[in-house]
Amino acid sequence: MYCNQPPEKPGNKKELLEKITNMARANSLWVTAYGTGCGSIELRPLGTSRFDMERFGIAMRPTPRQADVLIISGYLATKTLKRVIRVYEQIQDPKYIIALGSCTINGGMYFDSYNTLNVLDKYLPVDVYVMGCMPRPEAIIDGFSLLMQKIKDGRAHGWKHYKENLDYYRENQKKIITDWDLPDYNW
Amino acid sequence: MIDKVKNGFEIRFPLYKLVREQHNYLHVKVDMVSAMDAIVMAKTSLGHNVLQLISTVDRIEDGVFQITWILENYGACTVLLISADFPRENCLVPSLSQIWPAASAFEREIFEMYGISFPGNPREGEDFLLESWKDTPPMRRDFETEEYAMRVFGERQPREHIDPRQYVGDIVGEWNTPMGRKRKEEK
Amino acid sequence: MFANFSSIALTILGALTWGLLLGGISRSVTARIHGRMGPRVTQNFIDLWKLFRKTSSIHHGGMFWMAPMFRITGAICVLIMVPLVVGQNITYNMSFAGDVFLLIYIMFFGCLGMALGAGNSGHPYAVIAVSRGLAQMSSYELSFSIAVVAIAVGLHTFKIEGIVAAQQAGITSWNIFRFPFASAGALLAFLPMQMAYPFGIVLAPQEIPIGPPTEYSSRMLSFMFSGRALFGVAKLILFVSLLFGGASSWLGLFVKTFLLYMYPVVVSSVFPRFRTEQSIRFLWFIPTTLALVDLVRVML
Amino acid sequence: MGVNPATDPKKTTHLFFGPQHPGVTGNMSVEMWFDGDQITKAITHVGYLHRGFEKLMEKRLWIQNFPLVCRICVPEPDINEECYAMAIEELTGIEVPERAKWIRTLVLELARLAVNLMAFGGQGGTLGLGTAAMWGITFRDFVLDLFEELTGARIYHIYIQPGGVRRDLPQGFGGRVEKVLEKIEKRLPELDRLVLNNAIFKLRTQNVGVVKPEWIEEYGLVGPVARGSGSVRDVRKDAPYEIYSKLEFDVVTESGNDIFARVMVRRREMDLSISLIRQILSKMPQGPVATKLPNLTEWRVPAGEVYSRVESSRGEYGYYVVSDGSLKPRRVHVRGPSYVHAVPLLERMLVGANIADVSNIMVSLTTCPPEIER
Amino acid sequence: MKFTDVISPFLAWSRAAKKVDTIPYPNQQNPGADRYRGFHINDTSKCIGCGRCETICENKAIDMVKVEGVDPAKGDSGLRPVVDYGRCCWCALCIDVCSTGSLAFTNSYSWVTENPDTCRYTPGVDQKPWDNQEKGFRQNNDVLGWAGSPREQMEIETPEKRIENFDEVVKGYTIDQAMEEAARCIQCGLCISACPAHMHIPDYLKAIAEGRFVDAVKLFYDNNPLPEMCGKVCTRQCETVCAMGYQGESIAIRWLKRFACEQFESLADVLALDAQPGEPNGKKVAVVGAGPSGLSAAYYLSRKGYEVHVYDRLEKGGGVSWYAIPEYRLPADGISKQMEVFEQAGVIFNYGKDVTKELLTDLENRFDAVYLAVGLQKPSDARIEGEDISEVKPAFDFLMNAPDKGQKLTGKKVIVIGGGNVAMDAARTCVRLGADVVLSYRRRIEDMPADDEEIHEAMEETIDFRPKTIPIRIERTESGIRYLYHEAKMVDNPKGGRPLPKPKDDVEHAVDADILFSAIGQTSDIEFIPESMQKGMKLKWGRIIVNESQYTGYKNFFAGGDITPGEGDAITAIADGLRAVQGIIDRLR
Repeated sequence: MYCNQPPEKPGNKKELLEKITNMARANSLWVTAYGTGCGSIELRPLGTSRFDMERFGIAMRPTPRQADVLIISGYLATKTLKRVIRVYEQIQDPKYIIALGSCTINGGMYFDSYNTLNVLDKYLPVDVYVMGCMPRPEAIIDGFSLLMQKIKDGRAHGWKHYKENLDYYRENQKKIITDWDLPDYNW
Repeated sequence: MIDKVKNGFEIRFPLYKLVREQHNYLHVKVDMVSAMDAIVMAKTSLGHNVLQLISTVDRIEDGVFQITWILENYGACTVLLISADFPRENCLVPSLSQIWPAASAFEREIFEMYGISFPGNPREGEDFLLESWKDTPPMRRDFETEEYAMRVFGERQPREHIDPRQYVGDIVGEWNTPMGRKRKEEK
Repeated sequence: MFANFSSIALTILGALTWGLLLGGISRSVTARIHGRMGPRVTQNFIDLWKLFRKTSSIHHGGMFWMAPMFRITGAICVLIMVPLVVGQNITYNMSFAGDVFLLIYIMFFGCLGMALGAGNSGHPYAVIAVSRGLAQMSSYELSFSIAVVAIAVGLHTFKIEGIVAAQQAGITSWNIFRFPFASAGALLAFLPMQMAYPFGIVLAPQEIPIGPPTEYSSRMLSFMFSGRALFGVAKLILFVSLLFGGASSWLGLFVKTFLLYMYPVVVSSVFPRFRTEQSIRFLWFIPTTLALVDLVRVML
Repeated sequence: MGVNPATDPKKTTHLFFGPQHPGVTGNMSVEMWFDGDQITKAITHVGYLHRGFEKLMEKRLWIQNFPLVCRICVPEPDINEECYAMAIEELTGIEVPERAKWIRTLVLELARLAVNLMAFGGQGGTLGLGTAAMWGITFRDFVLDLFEELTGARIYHIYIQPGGVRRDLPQGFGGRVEKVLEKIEKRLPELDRLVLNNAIFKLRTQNVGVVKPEWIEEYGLVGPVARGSGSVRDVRKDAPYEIYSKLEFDVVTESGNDIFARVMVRRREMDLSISLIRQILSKMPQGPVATKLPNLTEWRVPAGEVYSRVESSRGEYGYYVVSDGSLKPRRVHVRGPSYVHAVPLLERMLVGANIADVSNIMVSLTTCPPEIER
Repeated sequence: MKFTDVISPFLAWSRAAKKVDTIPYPNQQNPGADRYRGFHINDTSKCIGCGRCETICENKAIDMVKVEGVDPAKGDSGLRPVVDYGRCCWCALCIDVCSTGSLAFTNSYSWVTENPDTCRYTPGVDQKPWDNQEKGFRQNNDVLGWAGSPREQMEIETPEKRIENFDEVVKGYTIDQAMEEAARCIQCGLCISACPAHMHIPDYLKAIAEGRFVDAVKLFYDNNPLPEMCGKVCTRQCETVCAMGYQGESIAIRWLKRFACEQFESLADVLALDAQPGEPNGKKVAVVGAGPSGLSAAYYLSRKGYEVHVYDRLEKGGGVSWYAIPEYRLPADGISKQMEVFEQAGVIFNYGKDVTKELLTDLENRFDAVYLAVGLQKPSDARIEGEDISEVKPAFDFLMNAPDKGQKLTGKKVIVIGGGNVAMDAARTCVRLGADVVLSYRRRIEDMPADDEEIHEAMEETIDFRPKTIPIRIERTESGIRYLYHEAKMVDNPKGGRPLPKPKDDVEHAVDADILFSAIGQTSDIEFIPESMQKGMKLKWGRIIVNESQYTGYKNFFAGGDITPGEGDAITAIADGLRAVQGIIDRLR
C-alpha cells in the first residue's frame, strides 16, 4: 500500500509561501536520535546544556517519522547501513543528511576495514559534511548553520536527488547488503 | 599463589610449556588433547573459576590456530592463560558453554571470525558481529582486508602517491650508473 | 448566530496560539533548570508550520487519520462549552449546552479516539503506549470524576456555568479552598492528564519511542500538535473554571492558565517516570482517596 | 513440534529494541519477546559498530595502533591506550619515567570521573529525568575542557604512549584541574538531591535489575556491576599498575545488588576519583615524561604474548597482545567488560523484567557497544 | 518512601535562577585550546619533502605529491604532503615525527562543506583561513624525540691515549649499535641527491638494520668500489642533508658503511660472483691514475667487459687519498682488502709508470679510450715571505711519506699553516710523533674546510689553534725558524661570500719552531699532456673542463677526479669515474 508505491516527483510550490516555509524548515530541524557511530558522543554535549542546540530549534526526535535530519555520525558498518537506509526512507520529505567526520567522506580510519563503507554519498545523499574526527560540537553547529543556509536558499535537494536517482543508490546499496530484505520502497 | 597453580600443572600435565610467569600471572601451553582437562582442573581445583576471554591466534605458518583461555581467580586476583594449538583444517574446539554461560558469546565470535567450530555450543552459527558474511572468515591471516575493502567499498579518489625515495633516486639518476639499471630491475 | 460562530473561531484560534505559546514558555523554563538558554518562545509555531508544510506524509488508513481529529474535536467541544471569562457573554459560546459530565465524556472521547487511531498505526510501540495510556486514563479519570462529582454535589449544580458562578464571591469561595481534598485529587490527576512526569508513561521516549505518535509524521503530526495545544488549553480552562474560580478578566484568564500550566512543568523537570503499574497504583490510591474524602464529606 | 513458550507467537509479542532507539546505550539492539509487560526471552544483537579493529591492528605498525585503540571505547579512550601501552612495555621492557606514571594515572582518573558523570546523569535520563542527564553531561564537559588543554583533543586523546605520555602538563594545569574539581564538587550535591534523594528514582531503581552475587564468578562480572553486588574486586587495588599502590584509597562496594547500588557505586567512585586526583596533584614529581623510542617505522617488538589489565569505569579491561617480533602486532584481542555485561548477562537479566526497565538496566550496566564489537 | 525524598528534587529548581552553562557558540567564539589538534599547516620553505608524515600515517591520509613552485633540490625532494580529510584522524603522529618540524596543527576546528571532493588540500600551498593561526598543536621533540634522535655513540679513544700511537681513533660500531643506528633511517632518500655517487643509502641502511651485511656490501659496490675508504674518510655530504639531522643527529651513514665493510675479512669473497669481469667485448680502456676516480672507472669498465689497464707512478694502488691519509684515520690493512676486489674484477695494474707525454701518446694509440684521473700533484705556494727556507715544507709531501710509512720528523716544535683536512692530518701526525704543534689559519675556526670531527679531535689533542692569524713572513733563527703573523679581524666581503680577514693592528706576533708545514692546497700540473692533446681539450686554470659524461672533447679521452674542476673529495672523484664509465660505454658503442 503506502510503502509499495513509487515515490511521487516533487512539484514546484509558490515562491513566497515556499520562502516562508523554508525559513520555518531551517529553524526547526528535528534530528533522528540514532547514534550510528562514535560521533554521537559529541551529539550529547551538543544536545545538553553546554552547547544547547535547542537554541537553534534543533531537537532530537525519538522516531524517524517525525524527524527532518539524519546525522550519520562517522563510520557506517554494513550492518548499520541497512538500518540507516530504512531510517532515512522513513523520514518524511523534505529531509536532510549531515555527515560527521572523515569516515563518511573517504573511509577515515577504517578505510581498509572489511565491514565499514568508505564513501557515504554512493549510498545516501549527503547535504553537509563536517570535518573532524570527531568534530567538536561547535563544528557540528557550524554544519547545521550551513544546512540552514542551504535550506533557506532552497538548495538542500539531497532528498530529491535520492528519489530521482533511486536506481543508482539502490544498486550501490544492494552491492553491499547482500541479503536485501527491505521493501523496494519504504517511505 | 601462582606456584600452587604451577605445581598443579607439573603434576597433571608434565609436558606443559611455560610461556610467561609473574607473581600473579601464569601462561602455560598444553597440547590440544589435554586442554579441556587443564581448564576443568583450573576451575575445580586451582581456583581459577572465572572465564575472562577466549582468544585465537592464527599461526598460519605453522598451520595451527592457537586458542587461549584466560581464566581468573577473583579471590587471589591471579590470571591463568592456557593455550593450545589446534590444526587449522576443519578446526574443532571443545565448547565451554556448558561450564560458563559467558563462553557462548566468545565462541560465537570466534566461529564467525575464524570459522572455528565449537561442537556443543547450542547457539553456534547465530549472527553475532557480522551479517550474512560470505567471504573467508575475516580474522584469518589469509583474508586481505584492504583488498576486500577497495573491491567492495571503493574509495573517493585514487591515491596519487609518490615515494620520495624513488622520486629522488629517479631525478638524480641513482639508477643510471653502470650497475644500477640491473638493480632497479631487481627492485 | 454569526457572532457566535466568529467568536467560536476566535476562541479556537486564540486557544491554539496561547497553547503553543505556553508550550514555548515551558520549554524555556525547563531549559533554565537544565542550565541552558533554551529555544525561542515562538519555536512551537515554527515547528508546527514546518510540519504542516512537509511535502510527504504517510498514513495508515482512515482511523489513523481520524485520531488527531478526535482529539481536536474533543478539545474544541470543551473549549466552547466552558465560559472563558466570567461576565463576558461573547466568551460563553455554547456553555449553555453542557454539563460537567458531558465535558468529562468529551475529554475521554478525545483520548479514546486518539488511542484508536494510534493503535491502528500497527506499530508495536504505539500499541503498548495505547494500552498503557488507557490503563492510566481509567485510573486518573476515576479520581478526576469523583472530584468533579464531589464539587458538583457540593455546589448542587452540574452545569459548568453554575460551578463558575458559585465561585465569584472572592478568593475563599474558590473550590480549591472549599473542596481541598477533591481539588488535591483533581490536581494530582491533572499531571497524568498533561502527560507530565512522573506520570508520563505514554510518551516515554526512552522506553517506547515515542508512544502513540510513533508513526505520525508531517501534517498528521501537526494536527496532533495543535490538538495537544488546544486540548491543553481546554483542560487549563476547565480546571480554572472548576477549581480556581474561573476568570473574571482576560488578564486573569491568562495569569491563571499560565500558572496552572507551569505546575506540571515544575513537577516534570525533577521527577523520573513511574512504571505503568506504579503509576496506576498511585493514581488509584492517593488521588482517588482524596477525592472520595470530599465526596463523602459532601454526601454526609 | 513443540513451540518454545518463551517465543510462542500466540502468547508473546515480538519486539526489536534498537538500534534506532533513544534508550539504547549506543548502537546496539535487543530482540525481545514479551508476555504482557514481562519479557520472556531476550537476545542481544551487536555488530552495528563492528569495524574490525583487531584485523586492522594486525595491518598497522605498533605505534600506529594508538589512534585506533582509543576509538574502541568512545567515552573513556584512555584505558585502551594505557592497556595497550602496558602490554607493549611488558613485551619490550621499556621503562616509564616516574612523572609519566603519575600523569597517566591523573589522565585515567580524570577520564573515569568524566565517564561516571555521564553515566550517573544518564541513569536519570533514561528514566525521563532529563535534568540529571543535562547536568551530568555538562559536568563531564568541564573535564573534557581539561583534556583538550592537556592532550589537544576532547574525545580521542592519543596521549598515552609506550614509555610515557606525549606531552608534559601545561603551565598551571594543576590549578585548573583543582578549579574544575571544586566546581564539580560544588554542584554534585545538587545532582545528588535530584537523583539519589528522589523518591521515584528510588522506586524505579531499587530491587530492579538485580545481579545476584553468585553470577559474578559465573559470568565473570567486573567493575561497578560486580561491586554493586558486594564484590570488592578492583584491579587498581588487586594488581596495582602505574602508581596506584602509592595512593590511598578503599575499594568502593555496595551490597544492594540492584540498579540503585550500581548508581551509588558510580557516585562514590566519583568522590574517589576526585580524591585520587587531588592526591596525584599534590605528590606529582618532576622529571622527564617520556622514554625515547626507537625509529617508529622500524620498531620491532620482541616476540611474546602478554595479557595486561586495567580498571576502567566499567571494570577490568584486558588486552591480550601477541607479538611475533615483527613491525606489526600478530594479534591484539580486546576484552572489554561490556562483552559479558551486554551479551550473556543482559540476556539473562532481561528475562522477567518489565519492558519499561530495559533501557534502565542497560544503562546501569553502562554497556558500551564499540568495545563489544571492536 | 521518605517524605524528604519527595521534597528534595524540587530544590533543583534553584539552578533556574543561576547563570546558564551554555556557550553561545556562533555569537561567542570558543577557540580551541593552545594545544588543540585542529587543521594542518605546513611551512613549505622549511619542509624538505622527506615523506615521514606519509609513512607514519596509519590512514594513508597523507600523500606526497609534486607541487608547483617547489623544485627538487639537494636535500629537498620537492614533494609536499597533501592531506585528505576524508581519511585523517587528527592523531598528530605526523606532527610529532616531522623531521624538520614544519608540519603543525592550528587550533581551528570548524570546516564544513557541501562538496566532499574539496577535503584534500596541500597545507601551506593551498590557501586556508587558518594559515596564520598562531596557536595549535606543535611538535615538541625534546619530550618525544620522534622527529630526530641522538646518534648511537661509539667508542672513541681518549686524546691522551691516542696521541701515543697511530691506532684508529674511532673504534667502530658493535653489531647491535650498528643495527640500531641504521634502524634510525627513515628511508626518505634525500641523501641520494646529496651523494655525488648517488649511492643506494636507504637500501643499504635498511640491509644493515636487518642484519643483512652481505647485501649491504653488494649495494655499496653498485656505485662505489671503495666503500671501506669512503666509510672512513668520506666528506659525507649525505649526512649534511639527512632528515634526521634537523632535530637530532644525522644518521652515521659513513660509520655504518665502514662497519659493514669491517664485518668481513675479505670483500672479494663476499662479492664473489658480483665482482667478476664481464663478458669480454674486445675493447680496451686505459686508466691513468689509480686514485678513487681511476679505480672506480676501471672497476665498472672491467665489469662491463672491457679490458682495463691502470697506470700509476706509485708502487701501490689507491692514490693520494690512501697514501696521504694517516694511519689513525685509515689503516693500510684496508687497502689490500679493497684492492683484491679490483683484481678479482679483472683490472690490470701497471704500477711505477711515470705519467709522461710519451706514455699518453702510446696509450692513445694502443687503447680504444683513455681515462685521465691523475689528481693534483703540485703543492700550492704559500706566498709568504721566506717560504723558500728549507725548513718550510709542503704538508702534503710530508704526509705522502709520513712516519707511519717510514719518514722521520726532525724537530720538536712544528707550525702548520692551513685549515683543511691536510693541515689537520699533518698537525695530528706531528703530535703523534711527539711534537708541539701550532696551527695557524687565516679565518675563524668555523670557516675551516676540514671536517668538524677532525677539528674537534685535533683540538683535543693539545694542538695550539691560532685562528684569525695572517702570516707576515718566516725568518730563520739560530735554532730554527720564526713565524710572524698579525692577528686578524673579520670584515664583510664587499663582493659577498665569506668575510675576509684583515689585520687587526700592526702588532707582529711571533712563534718559534723547528719546522713549518704549509697545507694550503694543491694545484694541478698538466705538463705531462702533449701539446697536441692540450689543444683538443678545454683547459681552465690548469684543469681539464669536461662535459657531463666526463668527455674532454679530444678523441676518446675522458678525464675525472681532481684534474677536473669540482669538489675535490674522494666521493666526487668516484662519481666522476662512474660518469666516465657511462660516457665511455656510450662513446665506444
